Amino acid sequence: GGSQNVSNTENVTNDTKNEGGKQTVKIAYLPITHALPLYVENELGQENFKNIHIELVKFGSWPELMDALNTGSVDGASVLIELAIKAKEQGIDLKAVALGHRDGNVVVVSPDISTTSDLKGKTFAIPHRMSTHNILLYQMLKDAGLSFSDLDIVELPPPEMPAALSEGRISGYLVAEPFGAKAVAGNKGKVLYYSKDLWKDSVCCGLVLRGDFIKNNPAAAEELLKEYVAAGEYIDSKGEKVQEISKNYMNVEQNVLDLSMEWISYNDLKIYEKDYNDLIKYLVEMGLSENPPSYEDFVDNSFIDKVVIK
Amino acid sequence: MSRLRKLINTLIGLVILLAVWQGIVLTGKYDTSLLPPPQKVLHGMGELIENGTLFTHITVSLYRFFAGYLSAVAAGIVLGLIFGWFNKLWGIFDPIVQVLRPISPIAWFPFIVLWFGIGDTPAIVIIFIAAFFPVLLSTVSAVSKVDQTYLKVAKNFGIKQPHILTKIIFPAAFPYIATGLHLALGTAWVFLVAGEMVGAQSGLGYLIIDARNNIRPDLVLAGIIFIGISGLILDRLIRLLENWVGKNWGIVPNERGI
Amino acid sequence: MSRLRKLINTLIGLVILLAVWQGIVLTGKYDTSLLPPPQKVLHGMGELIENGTLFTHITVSLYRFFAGYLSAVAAGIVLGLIFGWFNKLWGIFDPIVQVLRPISPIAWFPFIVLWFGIGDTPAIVIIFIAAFFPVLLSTVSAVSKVDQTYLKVAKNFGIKQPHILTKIIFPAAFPYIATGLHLALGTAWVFLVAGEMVGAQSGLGYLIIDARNNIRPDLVLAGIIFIGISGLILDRLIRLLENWVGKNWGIVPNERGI
Amino acid sequence: MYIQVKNVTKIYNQNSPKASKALEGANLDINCGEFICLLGPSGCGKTTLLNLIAGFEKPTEGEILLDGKVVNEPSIKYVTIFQNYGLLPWRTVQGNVELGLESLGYDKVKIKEIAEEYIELVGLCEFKKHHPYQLSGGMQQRVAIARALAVDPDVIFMDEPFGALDAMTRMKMQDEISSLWEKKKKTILFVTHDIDESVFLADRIVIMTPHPGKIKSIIDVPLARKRDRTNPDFLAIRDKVFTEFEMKEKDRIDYYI
Amino acid sequence: MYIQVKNVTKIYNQNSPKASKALEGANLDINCGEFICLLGPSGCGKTTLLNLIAGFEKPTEGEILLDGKVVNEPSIKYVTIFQNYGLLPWRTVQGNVELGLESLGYDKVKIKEIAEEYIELVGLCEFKKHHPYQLSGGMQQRVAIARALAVDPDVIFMDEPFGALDAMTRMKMQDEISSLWEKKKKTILFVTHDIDESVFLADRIVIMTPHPGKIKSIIDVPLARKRDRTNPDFLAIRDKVFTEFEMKEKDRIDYYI
Ligand SMILES: Nc1ncnc2c1ncn2[C@@H]1O[C@H](COP(=O)(O)OP(=O)(O)OP(=O)(O)O)[C@@H](O)[C@H]1O
Ligand SMILES: Nc1ncnc2c1ncn2[C@@H]1O[C@H](COP(=O)(O)OP(=O)(O)OP(=O)(O)O)[C@@H](O)[C@H]1O
Ligand SMILES: [Mg+2]
Ligand SMILES: [Mg+2]
Repeated sequence: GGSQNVSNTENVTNDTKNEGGKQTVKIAYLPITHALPLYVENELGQENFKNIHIELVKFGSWPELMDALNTGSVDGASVLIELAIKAKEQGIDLKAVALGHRDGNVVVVSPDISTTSDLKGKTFAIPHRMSTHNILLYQMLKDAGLSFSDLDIVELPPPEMPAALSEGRISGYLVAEPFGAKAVAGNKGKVLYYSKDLWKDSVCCGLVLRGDFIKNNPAAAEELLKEYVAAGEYIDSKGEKVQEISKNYMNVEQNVLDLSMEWISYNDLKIYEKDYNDLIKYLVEMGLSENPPSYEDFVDNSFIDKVVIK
Repeated sequence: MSRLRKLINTLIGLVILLAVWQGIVLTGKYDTSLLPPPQKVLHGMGELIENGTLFTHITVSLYRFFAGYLSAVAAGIVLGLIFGWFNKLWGIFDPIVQVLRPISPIAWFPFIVLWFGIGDTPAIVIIFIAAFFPVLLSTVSAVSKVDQTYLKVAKNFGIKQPHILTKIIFPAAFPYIATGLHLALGTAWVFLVAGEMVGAQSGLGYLIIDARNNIRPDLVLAGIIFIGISGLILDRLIRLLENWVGKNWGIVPNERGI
Repeated sequence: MSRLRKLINTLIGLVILLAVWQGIVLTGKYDTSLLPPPQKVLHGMGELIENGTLFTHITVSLYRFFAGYLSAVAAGIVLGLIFGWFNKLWGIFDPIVQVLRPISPIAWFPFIVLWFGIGDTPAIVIIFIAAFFPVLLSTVSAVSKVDQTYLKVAKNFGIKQPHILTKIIFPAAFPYIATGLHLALGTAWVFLVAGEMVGAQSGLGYLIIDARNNIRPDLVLAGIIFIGISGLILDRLIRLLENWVGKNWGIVPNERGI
Repeated sequence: MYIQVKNVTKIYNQNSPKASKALEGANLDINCGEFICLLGPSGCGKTTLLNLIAGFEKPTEGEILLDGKVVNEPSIKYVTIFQNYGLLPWRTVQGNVELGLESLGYDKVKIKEIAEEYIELVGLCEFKKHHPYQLSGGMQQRVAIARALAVDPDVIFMDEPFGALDAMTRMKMQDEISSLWEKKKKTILFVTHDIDESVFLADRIVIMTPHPGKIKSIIDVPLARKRDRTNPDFLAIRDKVFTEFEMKEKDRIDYYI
Repeated sequence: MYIQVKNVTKIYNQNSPKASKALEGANLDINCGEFICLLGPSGCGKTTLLNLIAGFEKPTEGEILLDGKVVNEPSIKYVTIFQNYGLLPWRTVQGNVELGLESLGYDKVKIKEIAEEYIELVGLCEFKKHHPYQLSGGMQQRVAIARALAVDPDVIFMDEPFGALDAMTRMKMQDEISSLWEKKKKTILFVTHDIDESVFLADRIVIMTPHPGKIKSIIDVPLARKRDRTNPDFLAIRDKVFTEFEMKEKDRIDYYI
């Protein structure tokens, strides 16, 4: 299982080093379904690389992952796009080159909740404010004519959410997978909304690379993207090894995994301007960002365009 | 004179710290959006003070801290007195405590949420855990170190339980317990940040985590400074308690400063 | 006899712990997928031992721990001796240390990653930070508590620096320093989990965090148990050191057990 | 006989490899109101004998009777003053003197009254609100004496009470305890290893020797009170005690200094 | 005169509110090879005077000459034996005795040789690998003496060296130091508050009184060695010292016990 994965390449440094003449590209991730293309790429795409070798660096939570990305300890990451936007806004040179997935977030609520308005006055958890989950929640409340002040919103580490729901500490949550599926599969919660119902083509996790990496290694970035996109397509085509790979990276029960895979898709991982601008609009409207980077500044489609058009 | 000296020393220390910090920033080796210069942090601190959130954060944190710390003190002392007195019982619980003690409160997160939910309680529980073991262990060892003469005196003068515990053991052990309280205070305060990671929406620890999420290293540093200063003040306060104990218990005030 | 007694006590303690745990599970109040029963955790432990990953986790963690702890010990003792001897210098650095000390290593994460990257180094640095302050402070206070008589003897017998430091101050202060080392060991071990949060791909702390992210409370508990037991063993080892010091330094072995 | 020590042997940690015989075959009879000094070098079992009579320890062999009853446990009727006074440092002088009275069931006013009476007796009125550490060794000793006397015991046991005082202060305290004894006529068992002190204080001196602890001989001190340390009769008895020790100890003492 | 104390006054913490006059106008001349005892109750400035002569403190007024030179700092030629022996607990007996020799620049073999010679002198051969805590008080004291003698000093200062020993051991040690002195003929300054001890040891007894510390008088002890504590001449001088104290101290002593 993933938790038993012991990497022997422990010394991760700022410099991209060479392994067997290939350039090592370090990509940070959290063990969630949203980073599945990375796992598949790492397992299946590795042999197709000519000049690079990717090394995945697992993190326990977003803040540490962002610390590593911001300081250049890794070359890129599959990360909540909002966090990358925020970092960019603060002056850190990052570029989003692809999505992590499409859709796949669900609003999980306890069995006694059947509509949004039932959540009034209840406690509801999101991973933190700078997330698509917060925006989805915002939209959901707006649809029901409610606002944040009608709920008690808490920011909670995702792994604690299923337990919190199960114990009735919260009445619902909205978070990356497979934490939503965990509660649903265990019959502790049910799906109130799918993200696509709330915000079509929502942008959630993205593959983000450091600007200096792209500038200095455009060819590497292109190779990376090529296999990344291929991995996404492989997953969506229900490739036979997907099950096994995902079990290796996320040590969760089979039924949980199956469920979360039902909600998510990985084809067409390009970040479109409209979707990005929707996101920006939300961020500004919700006061989460004052001066978000423009599409041109932040999104770099040059690689994905090359590899997809091929 | 000595007060003035101390103030001057503190100021010199502060200046050195700021100079080193500014120096590192000036080398230009690190992006200022990752390592902000002092004035930016000062500005951030000002911001927090002005909009009044700092006050809320500090009061909330202090509330949680004292709730956790004081209940740990109460539980630790009571259990410590019992275990210290009933040696055999301690023989059984000692191994349990010794195995539980070295475990980071962070590791307990999943179970803390399971049992205590989110918000104030887990923060209080984590601070409780951090403070409980030092208090318990120092109380047990304090009781075991109580001068046998006092017990003999008590026996001689016909003092019976529970008075032996209240009139003799507890006061005799208290100076050592107070050292344990001091130690526990420091340890517990360090875990404030960890405690406020589980669903807290305010507090100094939350402030830091939130600043991290918003990639605002200036606010992280501001939070660090506030935590450091508050910790220092708490430390001085408990040192006053210790000195008071020393004075009223007939011991030379200890200068260990641990 | 006494060894046997201890073993029996430990076993009784273990049985009680398991009984309580099993009891809570049996109430059915908590889902077993959130609070696994002992046998499931035992199974998880077995799994880790069998596939050999446990051994790797432990060695990696111990390597990081000792790298951080031992360098903190070296730095803390050397600086402590210097600060303890040059009182004026300490007057200036004391406030800095007192403000830095109560800050959680977690709060330093953004800067630790900035300066030390990810992987082994930040873990070592965090353990270093956790161990450094107790060692430093206990050394400074140990030096300040060195019996003036020893210094007078040194002066009388014409002993000059650096021999006063090596022949008198250090050995005279060492028993207190050893207590500081014990304290620091416990504190530092607790921060192993925090240390292994920054990009580490192995280690006991990583094991716990990863199990938590994978919602595998059985493995979290297995990790907790391994950490607790390793911490206990480390504690016993340093206690041996302390007793050795006590014996060779002519002090009654201290039973504080803090 | 008021106190009877009948063929008492005490072995610590019996049935263990580190068993040690602290006292062997001790026989001693003490009259009511007598002032007895136990005199001997370190390790000769003085404290052990005292603890046995006071009830803190049980004899391994033999029997001890106090006022006709076998001694089983300490009692407030027989108060011990310990080597380091045994004052509670967290209580004031007044609080310390009140300690024994509290378990006698008096009401608060009475307790305060009695305590003050005894504090006055030892001349510490001014210091009754002080803590022990604020007092000199001699004053602390007087507090311990006041505390013991306050519960009006029949016997007072004192274990090297003046051991920590300097020689001058010590003499002063010897004067005081001597005149207190004359006033109150308690039975006193007093441990010391100072020959002059024993001659100055005792009605009878019990001379003990170590390895194992034994009562070697008992010397009468038929001197009138108040005694003069430079008086020839005093010196004659002092001489006698000296001889008693120097005779057999001389060649042995080398080994356990 | 070998040691000259000229009108020496010592005030601690001068120019501060807690200034205290520890010694006032002390005058004292000591011959080479003399055994001098400083005798007086606690706080009379004995330790202060000793520290001044040994160079650990500087006089506030007056001057101290040692062998014709003004004393400024301690020197290995004048060794002090401290109240609690000042042994380094982490060194063995041998290591402690070697301590002073190490800074005299001898080579290792020589150091070991000398140390062993002096350990033998005080009869501790068997214990040379022991640590101080494994020794009795008397044995520790002998280690301190061996350590002091090993560096072959001209003067030895001893501050209540036998204060922590029980009375019997104390007498034995007095015998020993007395015969060592006769053998080595060092100048010795010996602080004590035990009258018998000073009469037994000293060529001259310097009697001091407190509030503030002063030299009250100096008593010659023209007794032959080895002295007998029960000899009438001995007792006569003891008597004289007693009188010296009891005359003026009697009414005062109450206040500082
Ligand atoms: N609790 C104890 N356990 C074991 N041995 C003991 C105990 N108390 C005393 N002893 C031993 O018994 C012997 C007599 O001790 P005791 O304390 O009665 O002597 P003492 O005459 O009072 O000596 P001192 O003058 O040093 O107080 C000593 O050898 C001592 O080591
Ligand atoms: N370092 C010091 N600072 C301030 N006052 C001191 C110091 N050393 C001694 N004194 C004071 O000077 C006086 C004389 O002290 P000193 O130690 O010389 O007396 P002593 O005769 O050696 O007494 P004792 O028999 O108790 O050792 C005392 O009042 C003491 O409080
Ligand atoms: Mg005794
Ligand atoms: Mg003195």
